[in-house]
Amino acid sequence: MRDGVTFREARAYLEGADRPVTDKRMTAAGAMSLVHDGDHIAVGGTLYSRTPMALLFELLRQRRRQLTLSRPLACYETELFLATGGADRIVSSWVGIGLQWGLAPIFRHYVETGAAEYEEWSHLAMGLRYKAGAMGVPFLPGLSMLGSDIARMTGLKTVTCPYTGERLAALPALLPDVALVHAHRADMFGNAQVDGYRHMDVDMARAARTVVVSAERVVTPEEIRAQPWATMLPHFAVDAVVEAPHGAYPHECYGLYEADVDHFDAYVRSIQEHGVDAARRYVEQHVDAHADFSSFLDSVGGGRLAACAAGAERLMAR
Amino acid sequence: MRDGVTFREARAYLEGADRPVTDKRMTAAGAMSLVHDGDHIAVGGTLYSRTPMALLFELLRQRRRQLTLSRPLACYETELFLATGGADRIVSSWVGIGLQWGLAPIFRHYVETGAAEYEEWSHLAMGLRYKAGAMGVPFLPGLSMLGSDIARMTGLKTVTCPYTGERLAALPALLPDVALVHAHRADMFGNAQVDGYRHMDVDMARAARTVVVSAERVVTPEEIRAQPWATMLPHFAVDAVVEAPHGAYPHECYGLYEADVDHFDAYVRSIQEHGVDAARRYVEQHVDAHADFSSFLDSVGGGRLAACAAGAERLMAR
Amino acid sequence: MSGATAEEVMAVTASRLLADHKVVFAGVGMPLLASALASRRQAPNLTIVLEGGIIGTRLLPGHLPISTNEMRAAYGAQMLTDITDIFLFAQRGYFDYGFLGAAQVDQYGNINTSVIGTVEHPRVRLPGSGGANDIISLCNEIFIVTQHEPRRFVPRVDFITSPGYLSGGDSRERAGLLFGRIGAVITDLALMDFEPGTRRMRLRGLQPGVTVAQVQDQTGFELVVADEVDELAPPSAAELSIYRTLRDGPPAVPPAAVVPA
Amino acid sequence: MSGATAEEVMAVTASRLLADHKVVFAGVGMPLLASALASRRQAPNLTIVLEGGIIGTRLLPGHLPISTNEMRAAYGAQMLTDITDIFLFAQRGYFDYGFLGAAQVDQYGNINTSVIGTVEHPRVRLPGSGGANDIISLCNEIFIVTQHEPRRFVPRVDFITSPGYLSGGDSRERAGLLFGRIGAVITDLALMDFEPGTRRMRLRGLQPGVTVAQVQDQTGFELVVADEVDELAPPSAAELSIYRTLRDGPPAVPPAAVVPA
Repeated sequence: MRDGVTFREARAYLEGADRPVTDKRMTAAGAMSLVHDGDHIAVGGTLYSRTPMALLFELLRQRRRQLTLSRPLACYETELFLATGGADRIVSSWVGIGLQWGLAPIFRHYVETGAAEYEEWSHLAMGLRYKAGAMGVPFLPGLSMLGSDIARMTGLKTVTCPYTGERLAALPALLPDVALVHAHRADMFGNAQVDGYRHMDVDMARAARTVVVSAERVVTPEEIRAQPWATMLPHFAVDAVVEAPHGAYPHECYGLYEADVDHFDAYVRSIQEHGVDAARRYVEQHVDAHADFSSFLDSVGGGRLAACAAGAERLMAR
Repeated sequence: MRDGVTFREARAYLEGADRPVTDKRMTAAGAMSLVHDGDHIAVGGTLYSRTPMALLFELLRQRRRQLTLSRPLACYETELFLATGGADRIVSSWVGIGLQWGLAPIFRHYVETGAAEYEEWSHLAMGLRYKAGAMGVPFLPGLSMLGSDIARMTGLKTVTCPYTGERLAALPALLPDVALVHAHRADMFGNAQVDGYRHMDVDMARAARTVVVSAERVVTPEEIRAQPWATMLPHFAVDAVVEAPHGAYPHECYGLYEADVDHFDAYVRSIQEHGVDAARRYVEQHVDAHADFSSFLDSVGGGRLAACAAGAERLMAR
Repeated sequence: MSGATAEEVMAVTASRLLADHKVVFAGVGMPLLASALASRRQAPNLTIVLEGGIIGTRLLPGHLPISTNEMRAAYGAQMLTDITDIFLFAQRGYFDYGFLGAAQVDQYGNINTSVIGTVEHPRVRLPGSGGANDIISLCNEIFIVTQHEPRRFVPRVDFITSPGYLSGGDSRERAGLLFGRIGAVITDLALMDFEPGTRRMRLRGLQPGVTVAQVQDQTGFELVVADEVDELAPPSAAELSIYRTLRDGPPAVPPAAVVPA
Repeated sequence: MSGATAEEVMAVTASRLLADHKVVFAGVGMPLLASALASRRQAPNLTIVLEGGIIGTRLLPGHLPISTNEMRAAYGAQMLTDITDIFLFAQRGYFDYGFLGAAQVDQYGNINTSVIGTVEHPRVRLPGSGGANDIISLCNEIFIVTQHEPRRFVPRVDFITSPGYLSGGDSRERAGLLFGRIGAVITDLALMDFEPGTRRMRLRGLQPGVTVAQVQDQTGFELVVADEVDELAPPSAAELSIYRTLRDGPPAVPPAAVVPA
């Protein structure tokens, strides 16, 4: 694996950082100016669930270069970054589009030709790596990865339990420069609430140096305090808040809207036919052609968004 | 520290255990027959919050002997076990009644005379010990306890990070025989939901061999499925479900009732005057004199319970 | 055989391995479908767990999830937590079964979902482990379901993404994998397990009408053949009808009609 | 001095050390009261965190919690999580201040809340660490507030429950305590910090009307005395009125009246 900051450097940074209780609302454009070329970006959600798409589209629009993207399971957004030179390194346990779409051809092209690096860990290993970072320790012990070639390729080390003498996998802390997370609600200070499953968002955010939360709704602090048990991240772990209704589209946001599978279908068909050019065309058409994400959503049309919302409603009715 | 089962034995036990989806409702008396003399009992909640008092009173009634009690912060219930010979070993970070009551005289008597053992860990150490057990690993690394005399007394060992070379505290898995947890709601299968703070209940239950949940209300499986994100323990981690309204009294249950401070006041006054005898008398009067916990609650009277509920209501209104 | 496709034969055979009152950690696709079928047949109290932090899912027939991390996968769940937490349940020992597919499997049950060729010069870069490495390392008993083709059943996988018995014998334990055993490999042709001691893949059962020779012919390594090789029962009409309803939604015609008399 | 009790003087002095837009991990009792006072004075954006999994609590004046793990402590909180999680936030470095009381503290800032006498033959078995060991090990800057008595200020604590600078110099770092520094000790007589290098307790400020000799007389070891020892400002009427309202609830009489002209 490639070395980033050590856990002590990460801790030292946080110790020195301000924890202002101030209005952190920004435009996506403003928030993404916190990202620098070459940064390691942890992308919240997983596969096509609660991906911070409004933030990622803005990163693409601003053409950040040579980013490392880490994610539990990576979807087509990753191909858009590879195809436009936005990312040259992926740290994940799985990169594809989704079961029914087979392999991800753009991802394959970049990794098979060596143009991009794919550092593969197991799913739990990704989780424990973020968790070690979030816990402020340099590693956590685990019992998977052992004996596999992913252990060999990543340079996984082992640790011996000082009490029982067992040898365990030592998962090294993963400490992103920036974590991008999409939430259901957040207040202006950054207190963020999520409904349903949390994926690895909590740990990746607490492991990161800088955290940007996009939210379906920016709510009053009182609304947050009305159900404090639903708060996933406290304000002092969040640097910027971006209001982004349908901010995960075309991916899902639990309880609010299902993924727009037709949207990736079209993407996959086009890249199967035209390869990397089609991925670049997707970015031109759906990102560059729009001033912001809401303009992209307008081009998608209210009908599509309503259909995704209706699908979610059907699944929430028990 | 005294050795219990190893994490491999704990895993082997769970592998071999059944995970029946059946009606697990029992009386407190039936559920507490799952506890054996000499067992290590992890007591849910902390200090005077969400203590599984209905279950503990039944344990006292059944006069289990020589138990080890572990808890994040232990309250007067611990003294009742010491005074009646129910427990001779406490594993915790703090044992008292509560700030305004000063030291716990019965606890002092038993520990100072060597009649009982108090194994003291830091609060986080207790949390990481339960968490290691819950995670199925023999230890977790941490950065407290180091340099202290509690590290020396517990025989804490350190572990060196194989990546950074730092030496960290290694908190050994704590694997209780039985965990007793009080929840707001559970269905007959054992799916348990808690509102508000969760203390260390999740980890201590998942670290334990046998788990008994008492619940304010036994609800339908459909009520659990209506808000699955509130589920703290799944049915396969729970062995018995005991319906126990006001089951944490005189301690609090978040959102439902505050602690009845007058009740411990009376207890503390009596032990300050009469020592161990008063603690035994408390057990005779409030435990042995009653067939079950609801009969104890009747003796307390609806007025007291209503006052505790009113206090909670005032605090929930924001 | 009762108009069943290879996929349906596999799913039905696999589903029969799941006992009632157990917990299965199922991968998306065939493993999830087979688990759902079992829960509607012999294992009504089977708890299905999915890596997306989902415990006790029901599924809406005809609206099956494409991923284990989406709303359709969470339909009717008893508990929603996070991804890491689900794998920690597995590591603790709560999950009786781990149920996986495989792009490439070898005679020791090692699975490759990472790369065809070498990592340095990949011919095909596959998506990667996802949860497979963890499921096979941490669940109590593992079932692998895949189509029976020589290109999938290789002597040695190009890359061990998810460790089976590694190089056989006690090499899995020696690698520090303290838990889990590979219980069975289910295909459209056969049911296999692993020979005690050598840990080599062993033929135990044949799908209806399939011969030992046919199975060996479709396997890229020499199979151990058990002394007794049973013929597996064909999918019943009821099994097929439930399976197809799960996959496609309620049939327009009565279920019986989809199976030839 | 403005009718303030020793407790009030301590609390007010301590509260002034807390800056705005910071996060304080407060123990129950005096540390929580002082933090609440600061949040109603110079630090309206101070975030108060309590070990019961409580972030951003408000407090209901006159209904202060007796423990950090109860509903009154959670009043108006922004986030409720669990105990272990709160300490993991501390371990990560989010908490600017850790705020503790102490039964016994020594010249290196080590705290004993475990045992008077020896563990083998305790004269008094105290409750134990609670979160104190973790707070002093993991928060960024530590404040210790306690009454100034010789029996509390000892050369060497009987038992190090919560490590300050251990035996001084770099012994804290050498013990593997990578983080945190003991910023100040606040009493009813004085304000102290720790001398760079030796890490011995150093007198920095005196409560109004108190002399260096009086402080030394109430300290069981030789204090380092800073070149400049300031006189601390007495509690203001406003500070006392807020403090008393927090502790006792809204006064029956106007706040001003509780302070002599």
